[in-house]
Amino acid sequence: MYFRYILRRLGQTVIVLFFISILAFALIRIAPGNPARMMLPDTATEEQVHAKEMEMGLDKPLYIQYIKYIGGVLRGDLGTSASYQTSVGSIIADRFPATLLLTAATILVSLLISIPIGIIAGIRQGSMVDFLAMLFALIGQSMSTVWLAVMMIYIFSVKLNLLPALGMGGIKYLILPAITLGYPLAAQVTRMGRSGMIDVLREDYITATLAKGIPESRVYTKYAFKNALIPIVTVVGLQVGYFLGGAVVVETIFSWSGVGQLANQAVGNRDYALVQSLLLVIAAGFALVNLIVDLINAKIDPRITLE
Amino acid sequence: MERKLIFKRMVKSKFFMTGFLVAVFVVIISILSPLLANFDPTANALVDRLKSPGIAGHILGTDQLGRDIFSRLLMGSRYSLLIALVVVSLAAVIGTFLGLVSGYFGGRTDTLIMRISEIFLSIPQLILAIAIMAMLGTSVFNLVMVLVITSWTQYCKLARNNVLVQKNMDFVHASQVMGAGNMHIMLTQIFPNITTPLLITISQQFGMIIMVEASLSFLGLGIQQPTPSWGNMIADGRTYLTTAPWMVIAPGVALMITVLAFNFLGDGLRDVFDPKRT
Amino acid sequence: MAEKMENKSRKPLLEVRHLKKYFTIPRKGQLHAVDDVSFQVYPGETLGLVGESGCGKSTVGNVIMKLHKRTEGEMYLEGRDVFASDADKDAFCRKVQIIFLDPYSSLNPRKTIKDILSEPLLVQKIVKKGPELDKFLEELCETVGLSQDLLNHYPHELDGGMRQVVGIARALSLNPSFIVCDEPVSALDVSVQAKIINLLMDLQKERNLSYLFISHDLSVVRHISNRIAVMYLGQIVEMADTDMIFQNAMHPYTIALMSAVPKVSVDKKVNRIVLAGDVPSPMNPKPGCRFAPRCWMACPECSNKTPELTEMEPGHFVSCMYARESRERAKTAATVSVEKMMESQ
Amino acid sequence: MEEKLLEIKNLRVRFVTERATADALNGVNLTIRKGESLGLVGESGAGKTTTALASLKLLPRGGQMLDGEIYFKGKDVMRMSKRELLDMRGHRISMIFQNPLTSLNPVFTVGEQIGMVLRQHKGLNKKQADEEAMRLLETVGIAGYRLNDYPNQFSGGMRQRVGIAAGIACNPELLIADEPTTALDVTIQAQILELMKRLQKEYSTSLLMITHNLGIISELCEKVAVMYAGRIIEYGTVREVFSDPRHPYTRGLLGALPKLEGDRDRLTAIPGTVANAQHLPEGCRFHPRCEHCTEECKKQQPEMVQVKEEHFVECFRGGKFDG
Repeated sequence: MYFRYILRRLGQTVIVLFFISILAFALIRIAPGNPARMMLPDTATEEQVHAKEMEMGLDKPLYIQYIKYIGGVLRGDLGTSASYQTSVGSIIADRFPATLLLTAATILVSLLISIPIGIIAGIRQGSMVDFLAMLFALIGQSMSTVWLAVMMIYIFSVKLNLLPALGMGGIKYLILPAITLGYPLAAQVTRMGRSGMIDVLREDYITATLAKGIPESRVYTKYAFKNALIPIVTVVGLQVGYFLGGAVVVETIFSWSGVGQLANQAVGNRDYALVQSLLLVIAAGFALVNLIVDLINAKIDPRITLE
Repeated sequence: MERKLIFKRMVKSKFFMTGFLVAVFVVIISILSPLLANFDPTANALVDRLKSPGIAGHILGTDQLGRDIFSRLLMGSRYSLLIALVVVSLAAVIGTFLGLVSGYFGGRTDTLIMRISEIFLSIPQLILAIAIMAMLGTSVFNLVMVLVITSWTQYCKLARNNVLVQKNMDFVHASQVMGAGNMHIMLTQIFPNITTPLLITISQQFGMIIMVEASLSFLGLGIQQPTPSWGNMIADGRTYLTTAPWMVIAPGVALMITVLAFNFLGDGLRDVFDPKRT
Repeated sequence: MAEKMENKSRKPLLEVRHLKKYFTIPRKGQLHAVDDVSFQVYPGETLGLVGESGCGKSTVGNVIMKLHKRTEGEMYLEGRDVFASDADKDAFCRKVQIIFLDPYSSLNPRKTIKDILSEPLLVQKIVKKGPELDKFLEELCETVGLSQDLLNHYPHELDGGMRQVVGIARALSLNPSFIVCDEPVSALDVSVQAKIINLLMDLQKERNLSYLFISHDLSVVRHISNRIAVMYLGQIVEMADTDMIFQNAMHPYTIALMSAVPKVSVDKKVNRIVLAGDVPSPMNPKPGCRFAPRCWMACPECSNKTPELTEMEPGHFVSCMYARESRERAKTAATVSVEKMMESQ
Repeated sequence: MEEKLLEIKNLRVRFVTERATADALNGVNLTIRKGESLGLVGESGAGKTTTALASLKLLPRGGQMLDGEIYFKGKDVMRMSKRELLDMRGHRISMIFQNPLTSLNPVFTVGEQIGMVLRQHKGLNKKQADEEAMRLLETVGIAGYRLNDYPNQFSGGMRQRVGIAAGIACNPELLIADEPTTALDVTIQAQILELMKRLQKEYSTSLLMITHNLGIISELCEKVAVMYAGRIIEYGTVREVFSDPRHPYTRGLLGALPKLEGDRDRLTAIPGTVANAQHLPEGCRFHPRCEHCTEECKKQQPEMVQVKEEHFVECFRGGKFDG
């Protein structure tokens, strides 16, 4: 059952990736101006542009152009960056580990903090703990990444001089960007954990479990917890979208040389080949995260695979 | 639900009342901003650059070009709120309509609309916005369009999920068997029942759009200088963080308060209308 | 109460012939919700349609109301083909109406009772808004015994029984001659249920209404119906006059169903035939008798040959090859053992 | 007389919500003796489930016990220590819930949901609990190998059997069944009723059967208590109460029921609507609907009076109505 679900979900992911590739492909073509010129540095000569036009097959029908494009992508050929003058693939590969480190560490820490807070707030609905948790969550939800990032630097680097503001290095460098990036996610997860727990505790099966003489502490930590985890995992999947967007801002502000910073630089340099590929890579990463999230959810909730 | 009860809950809900009052305050301020601004927000005055708050009538100081931050803040609020208003209205109308149609008729229409919205949902909002803005170039029109394109799916999904529940309700069947048309049923029977979740989403999206717009403007892809926006004001101030922190703090606080107000409002509404609450 | 009708001499009001409704379930196949059902309902008569959940009884009602598209089959109202391309759809709406199971979901929570009751009149353009409509509603309220003060209230302010009265009033507002009653009392408490049943029966007498009364509750169906059709997995397995079916049930399913109902009696002896297993789903049914896998008198033959609905005595139709033996064999049929229960899974 | 197993004295429970205050129970007195099977009958909102949950000290959010005492085998439930309470729940008293679709946790296997009781109360380890759970499943007519299946893989009837298996796992002294067949089809209900009859014989457990279905009571129970608006208004042996109902409400209930045999007379509906727990009438709570109502009924709460050796009724007129 689970295996079949994995297959089905993989199939869906492939379809999503297909549509994303179409979107990335279309992006260059709906933009005003000559697509071939857009893929080249501003200094390119007419001959170079003409050669690029031929290479992209601009004289051929759109579907042939797409096949050429997707063929290249599948072979790992993402084109040449106009500003860096090297292959887009290698640039992205260079920057990728930094982003992976930042995002993975951030997600992990924010989940470890927010899930317990949310669950406890749900159990103690209406208490002071609950109110504070909700306040924490609402403020987090309302924190613009831009503002939070700059404030973090101002307080912890400029005023208190505790942590480095810019660049990469040891764990010290990770703290500020991680908090900035992780707080909104933690806020959403806290909310979901709370409302998930509240919903679960209203269910008949929880009353039934209590009526079986199982101690409350175990009902919460073992039985209700598993049910409450389902909406939490789902919301993490959805939030990763905002999260990746936030990474562009955070990496830019904290000079974290990852994929997000690269995206901002590419836009600034009008390096459209790079922008196009980054869109593809980030969306693919997002699709992958969603796949993992769904597989985890299906492991927790047997109803998903049974239906 | 009973109107009396809703009113009672509204008044009692701290989140709702705070959000509501602050949101109204912010909106009024931004409407009155031309009257309140005491300087021309775009006029450079290099002699007065980087003045700290309170000096020479500059309530919140000046920026690196000597422009009055208070006036820029007020004008920026107009842009932020107006863009959010236009974007949310357009996205809500388009998304809700498509969601209603999709859920009500089902079949191929549904599949088509759902596929399209899935594509948009499969790309992180800000990333897609950045890519499109980079390709199309920066203008207010493009900015609004990009924000609509990346946010209509929220309403579409919401409307569709609700319609799927509502259309199997017997009161909808009752309308069908008395010979009522589809439009009549969709608009008079189903729509009134999804206004509550819609209202909650709109209010939360309002805050969200303001934040996304700020991020885009910060990255130089939104509102362009010299037109003030909270996002590009923070971007400006970033380099002067050590010498003129007010350049960042003023727009940042304004941004936070505004977004917080709309989120409080949305959350309060959710709480007020929660059918499961006893 | 229910006088015997001389059906033969009269023309049916509504006739359904070989009605089929299949749902296509992705990756699973065809769900035969209604599979070749035929019956007639005569003016002023109540036909009870009884069966367990999933037997297709509500689907029959929904197809009649055109809430579902039929897969196959014909339907005639006063002799006219309802599915014909030139059929008058509005005329059908006015003649045929429905009362729903759930008095909560059948009334739009955002509308007042007045809105709800006037909707059919306005949609069908029978009256315009204004004093004419008010007078119409006044009469309607009087007919069903609804206080007019309630017109400005919202559904949630009414209790279940009152809501069901509103549902009945709405169905009556177009002055129909045929009403599908889809489990109208199943969600109600006993004391309220009696009130609604009495109201339905009074209205029938006053207005010579015909009912298709769909229910899972045998005793309610017995009380209100002139004739009864028993459904199992999308088919009618037995159909006869109410007294006939209760005194002389012939289909093994009907017999088991009747014995399954707990009776209010001081005498504790129950001779019950317990059916093993659950009602199977009507997904891609195999040929042969659909009841055979659960039947307490099934023979190997039953899973091969499909029984036809045959007239065993005048007006009594049964779809079982061993219908003549069933009553005799029921006396000795034993309760199923735990082992058999497990096998049937 | 056998030993008193569960004794409820003058139980009053109130639910306070934002909307209103509802008096769910208004002085319930009820006793269940060892080996007895008692049916608790009444319409929705009469307070049947609240009575059961209160006995386990499991009132839902917003529920307050205003007054009264509950004794389980002579011990005050409200003063029990945590350990005693846990030992009572699921071990001495177990409960079967109304809706089998919502009363089993969808993300745990049925084996876990039966096993948790055994591990908690019998100190079994995982393996022993599994073996015992398998045996219990077979007792209720489900193949043991389905131990590791999830609730969604079972039909409603089978899920209720799982609920029953968990209920009898520790061989409780009292089994509370809260409308166990209401959500099920008639033929499936018959299976469950037959199963419960068999278990009643095998386990000699006392039974509190909560239902609105008078037929089920007459099949499974010896004693019956009729509830209306949070009070027991008639109590006695099933034979007595059903053949000679004394309270006007019980009479109305029996008259309102369409029958499977005999003539099909017009049903006698009880006038008015079920008493609203938010605005209960003064005096006898049934008086606004009673055709024999007197001035006394409107002002005073009647006491339970004995009309026969095993038949009690809460009515001023003792259920004697001429004409």
